[in-house]
Amino acid sequence: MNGIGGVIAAVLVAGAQIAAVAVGGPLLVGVMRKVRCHIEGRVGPPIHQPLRDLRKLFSKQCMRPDQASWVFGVGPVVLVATAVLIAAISPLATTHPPLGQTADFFAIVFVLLLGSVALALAALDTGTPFGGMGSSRAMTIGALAEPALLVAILAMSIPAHTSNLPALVRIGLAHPQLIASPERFLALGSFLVVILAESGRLPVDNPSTHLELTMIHEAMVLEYAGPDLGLVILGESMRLALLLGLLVNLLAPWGIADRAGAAALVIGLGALVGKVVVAGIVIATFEVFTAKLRLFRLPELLAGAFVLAVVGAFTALVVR
Amino acid sequence: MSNLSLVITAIAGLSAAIAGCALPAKTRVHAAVAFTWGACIAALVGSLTVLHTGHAMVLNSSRILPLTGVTMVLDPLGAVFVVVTAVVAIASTLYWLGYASHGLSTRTASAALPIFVTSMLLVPAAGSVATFLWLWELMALSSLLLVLVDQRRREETRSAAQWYAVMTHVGASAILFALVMLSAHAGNQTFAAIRIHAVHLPAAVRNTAFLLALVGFGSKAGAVPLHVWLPKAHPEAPSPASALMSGAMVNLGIYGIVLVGDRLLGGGPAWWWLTVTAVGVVSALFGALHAATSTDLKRLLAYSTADNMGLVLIGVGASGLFATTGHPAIAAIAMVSALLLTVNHAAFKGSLFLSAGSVQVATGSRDLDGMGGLLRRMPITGAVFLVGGLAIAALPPLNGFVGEWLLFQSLLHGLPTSSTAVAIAVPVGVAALALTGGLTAAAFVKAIGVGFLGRPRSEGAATAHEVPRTMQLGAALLAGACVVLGVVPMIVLPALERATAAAVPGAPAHSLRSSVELRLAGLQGVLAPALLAAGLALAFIAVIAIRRLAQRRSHLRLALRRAEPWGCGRELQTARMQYTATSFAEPLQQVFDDVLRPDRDLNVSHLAESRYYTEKIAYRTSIGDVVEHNVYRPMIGAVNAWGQWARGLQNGSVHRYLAYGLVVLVVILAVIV
Amino acid sequence: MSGSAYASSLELASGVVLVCAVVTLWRRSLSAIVKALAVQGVALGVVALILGVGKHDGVLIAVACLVIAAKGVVIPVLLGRVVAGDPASREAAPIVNVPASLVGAGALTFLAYGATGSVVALIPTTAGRLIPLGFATMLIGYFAMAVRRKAVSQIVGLLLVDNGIALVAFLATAGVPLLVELGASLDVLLAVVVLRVLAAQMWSKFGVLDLDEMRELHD
Amino acid sequence: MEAMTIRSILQAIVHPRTVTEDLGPPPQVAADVPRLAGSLQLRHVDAGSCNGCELEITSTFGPVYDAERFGARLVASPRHADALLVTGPVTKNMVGPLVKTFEAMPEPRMVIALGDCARDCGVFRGGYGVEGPVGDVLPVDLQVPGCPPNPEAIVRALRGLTGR
Repeated sequence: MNGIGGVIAAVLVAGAQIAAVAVGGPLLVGVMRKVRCHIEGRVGPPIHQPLRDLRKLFSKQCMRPDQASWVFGVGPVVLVATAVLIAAISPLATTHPPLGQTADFFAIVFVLLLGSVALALAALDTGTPFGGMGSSRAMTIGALAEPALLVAILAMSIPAHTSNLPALVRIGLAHPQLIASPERFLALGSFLVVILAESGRLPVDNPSTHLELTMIHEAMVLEYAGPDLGLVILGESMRLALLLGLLVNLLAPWGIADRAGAAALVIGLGALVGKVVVAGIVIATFEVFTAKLRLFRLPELLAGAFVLAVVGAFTALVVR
Repeated sequence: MSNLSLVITAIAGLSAAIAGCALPAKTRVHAAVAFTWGACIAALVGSLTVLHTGHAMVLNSSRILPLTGVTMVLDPLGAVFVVVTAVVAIASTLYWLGYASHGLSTRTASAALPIFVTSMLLVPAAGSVATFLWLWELMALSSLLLVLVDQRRREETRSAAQWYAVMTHVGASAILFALVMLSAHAGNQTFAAIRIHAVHLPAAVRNTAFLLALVGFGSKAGAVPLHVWLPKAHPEAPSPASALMSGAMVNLGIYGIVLVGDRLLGGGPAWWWLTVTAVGVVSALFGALHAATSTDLKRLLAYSTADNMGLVLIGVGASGLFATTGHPAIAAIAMVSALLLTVNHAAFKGSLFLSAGSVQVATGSRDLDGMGGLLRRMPITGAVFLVGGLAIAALPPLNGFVGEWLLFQSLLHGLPTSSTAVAIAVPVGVAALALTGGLTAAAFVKAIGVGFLGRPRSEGAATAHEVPRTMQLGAALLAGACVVLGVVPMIVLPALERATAAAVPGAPAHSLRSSVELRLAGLQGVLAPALLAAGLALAFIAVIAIRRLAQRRSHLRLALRRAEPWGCGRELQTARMQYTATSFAEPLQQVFDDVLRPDRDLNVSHLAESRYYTEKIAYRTSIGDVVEHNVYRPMIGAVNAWGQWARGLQNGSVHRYLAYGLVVLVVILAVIV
Repeated sequence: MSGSAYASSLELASGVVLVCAVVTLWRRSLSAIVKALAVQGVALGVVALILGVGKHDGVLIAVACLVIAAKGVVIPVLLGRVVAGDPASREAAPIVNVPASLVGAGALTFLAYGATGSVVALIPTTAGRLIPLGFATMLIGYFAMAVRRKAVSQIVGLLLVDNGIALVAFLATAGVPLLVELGASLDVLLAVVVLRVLAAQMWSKFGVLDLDEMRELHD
Repeated sequence: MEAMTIRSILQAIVHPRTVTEDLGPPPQVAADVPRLAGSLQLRHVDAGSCNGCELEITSTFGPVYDAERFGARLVASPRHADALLVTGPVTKNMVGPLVKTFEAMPEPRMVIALGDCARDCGVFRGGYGVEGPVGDVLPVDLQVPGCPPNPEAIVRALRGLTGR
């Protein structure tokens, strides 16, 4: 598999994973919206509605604030680019993704952080109060979520002696007792809370709110129109799908392609889509029954996630 | 040949100083810069040969210093710091060429800066206690002169210089005690002799020496309880000087701790390194928190220096801890990560301070609340600050990320360990690393966003225009270093490994097999920064291409339209409606309220006629430094009170003085009886 | 001179020196104090003379004559001229009243004896036993300087200290080499001249020779 | 509603007993309407209405009429919107903000005048505070008569734009 053959295979795998995430992200959002509507007792938009919105957005006119610099335009592109890179190198459909050996969990988290920082900077460039408010709150929540995230990674990496993501998934596949261990559940619990915080879902932020003063993520993108807005929505949904994909593969890696080969890849993709859809449904159901937390109750939520991760880390230390 | 380089450095530096104060105003700065570059290049050549060959360079001559003679030993560990200082010095002096017309061309300044640079180049090369202390004092005094450069214009410069002078010399005296105590026991004041005798020193001496060195060098590095001078002195110093102080001088504090802790005393009990780690954690969190909530640009940078030095101290502490619990390989990686963090910090902090100086020159103020829209008006300085800000926030394509990744790996791989101290220290260290990263990211999004993006909030920012080319070039040089170190850290790592082998006892020579990737020897930790950067660039280009394709494919070709930003249909959208640095940091300030303890005062003035109608409401909030407020102010108060009481003794009556003499005489005689 | 006569005359002379020191503390009028100082100077010279004769040491005799001349005659005359110029020649109320200062002098003498116990043991000669007297004179002189207000009595106190030291020097070393004595005398002479000038200045500036006026200079 | 057990939630997800009415096939899309292909973002602006039309809009997007299933969605910012849903006669104070909101929308953009007030000031015609109908201020593409217009009419109008 080395040499040219290896490179082509790697490009194919990367392409498959990127396509899966690029199309799967909006579909996942559509599914979650559909589930909310069904529980609310209405039919709701079709699952592929987000794709329709994206197609329409890309054909609309692009608008920029008159005094904004080039950072405003670059923000959404960096957001999507980071999501594309992570989709290419992280173990979604296969445990041997291209550049897999460099897909360190720590590196992936910081590449995603680059995306959110780019968006926050672009929001500040608009020169409107909403941009400033959104980026200030997003960075505050990001800062408070970091400890929970990194200590969760630490907790998961201790028993596996590595923080390399494909290796973590491979070890999870090979030794199921590692997955059933308490530190994996505690770490993934705090990882889930961080995912909800980072992707702006309830209870941290209400994506479908119209009241600017309560927005966190939405306030940053009020200024985007047409293709920029399309990129932002695409980027956000890809990040959500990615993070859920990683969460699912760390929790239940069964079905992921362990060896090379097209058949295994297809099975892997199928398993990925299935698991992520189940996770999406669970989150959507949870969202229907919960309300948005006040901004200054969030530190308690994120501190709780941090404590979960620390307890996970200590159990990993003690149990080993 | 390489011993010669040290001599050339000294001579060039001296001649730069002489040129600085002798020549007339016009050519003074240029001559001083030329000679300083000569000194830096000589030092670079010397230290690079040492790093390449691996063995130290010794030079001693008893003629220069009267009593003790000068011994210079440049070993790989010192060489790393000399290289860093030289690069930052070259960039800062290049910046100084353009900056000179803004008040840094007086005789004292253009003599003090070269001396400051030369002394910092030679401190890591000092081989004996006397030489080290002599150069350390020279560095402290010349930097004090630089802080005092524009004290005539601003009063707080004088008080900052006072704080700086007092705290530097408290630290210097602690270092003096430690080194003198060690050399007394060793009977000979060269570091080599001290290292030999260090083994059979009594534990009490070793502990006190280490603690004194930690206090002395910790205050220089800005560790928290002793950091109070940093946010006062750095903003007041002229920009090239504050870039040198933050980029090079604080590193020497770290060099000192490693020198005394590892090189001279050859490691110590675990509690030493636990204290270093604890100080590192507290400094990191405290610095990051204050950086996130301060609105003065240079004060923000000064606090983030304390925060980065805290991270380095965590690395140093972790390396010592792992060395004591018997993991030399991981101890070596932790030390390499600490050194890499120091090198990275010098690069991005230097460029940040220089571009902050350019912003101050262009807009006339350092207050973030009055800036905005500078990226359009000062494109290159803005871009440099952007690169520096993203680097310090440890974001992937740049060098801050590689340092933090290495530190995280060393903490992680030290974990399955028997000793409970390590088991507790590592998760706490990781949590501190993470929260500091988050807070620094928030601080620098604020600095970049409020400072450079959006609309100008004051007249100064609106009329700002780009600074002269040499100033841009100086800052850009260091920003370029950030990018290069981020994408290809492998060029620096072999040198850092050789320095670690010199510092950490028992460290394997090659702890990182570094090719395109950073592969940790014997461990499962790999990172390929080059591939990551290439991937990002590729993805970036792909997304732009797809976006343009999608737009072209759509049936209506609509041109980009620039319009007034959407403000809920508000009639007048002014720059005052934007978020300022204070409001940006307000959520963080509220979350960490009890640590920051902001003092808020609200006074409502009512109309004369009736109390029901308020005439004016004034709200003012400011964040003081908690440590300064609760630790230093009471101490100063106590000293003043005691001084006041003592004044009473001297009330001018001759009799009282004679009586004192008599009483003392009588007491002594009584004692003899 | 026979042994006992030599010893008794020596004790007498040293006793006179100590008594004069106490007298300066006791008497309030400046002229009386200056006279006591003169007597003490002469007594000191006599002690030196006795020692010189006892040792048949020509140099010591010469020194004794010099001491009598300087301390017994020249300095008191100088001081007398200063006192003459000052109409309020009575010492103002000293800081410590007279009885208290006398008790103090007693305590100081007792202390002197205690402190010089080991020195006396060291020099078993008759002169050696008298050293505490010189020491006591010195302490009393110091006490006088600290207690008295007038410039002149300060000078007298200083001279008492000097005489005490000279006495101890004579008794302990059985004769002070000429050069040392000359040096010491020269210093004292210098001190007196300076104080004389200072007193004159004070006199012309404040009109009164009270040291408390000096306090205004402080703030 | 019976107790929300896990089984009943799963039941609701898989076989939802929705209350939404079936509103028949989509109407024919007019020629000059830009091709939105089933995705219509609306930005609602109340230019002085008595909130009668707002209540109808709420029930249009409620469970019974559920305009979302045809691809219509209310959004927070005109930048994200394709059509401006304007209710009520344009009062003097709302002229400026209404025009600003319209300016803030990217091309291709439409204006929907909802209710009689928007069409011809309805009962408020001649009021001292009324500037005029929406037509006087903005180019109106679609008008929905009724005071207030019932939700079927609104949904039919929206489906006319989305073509679903």
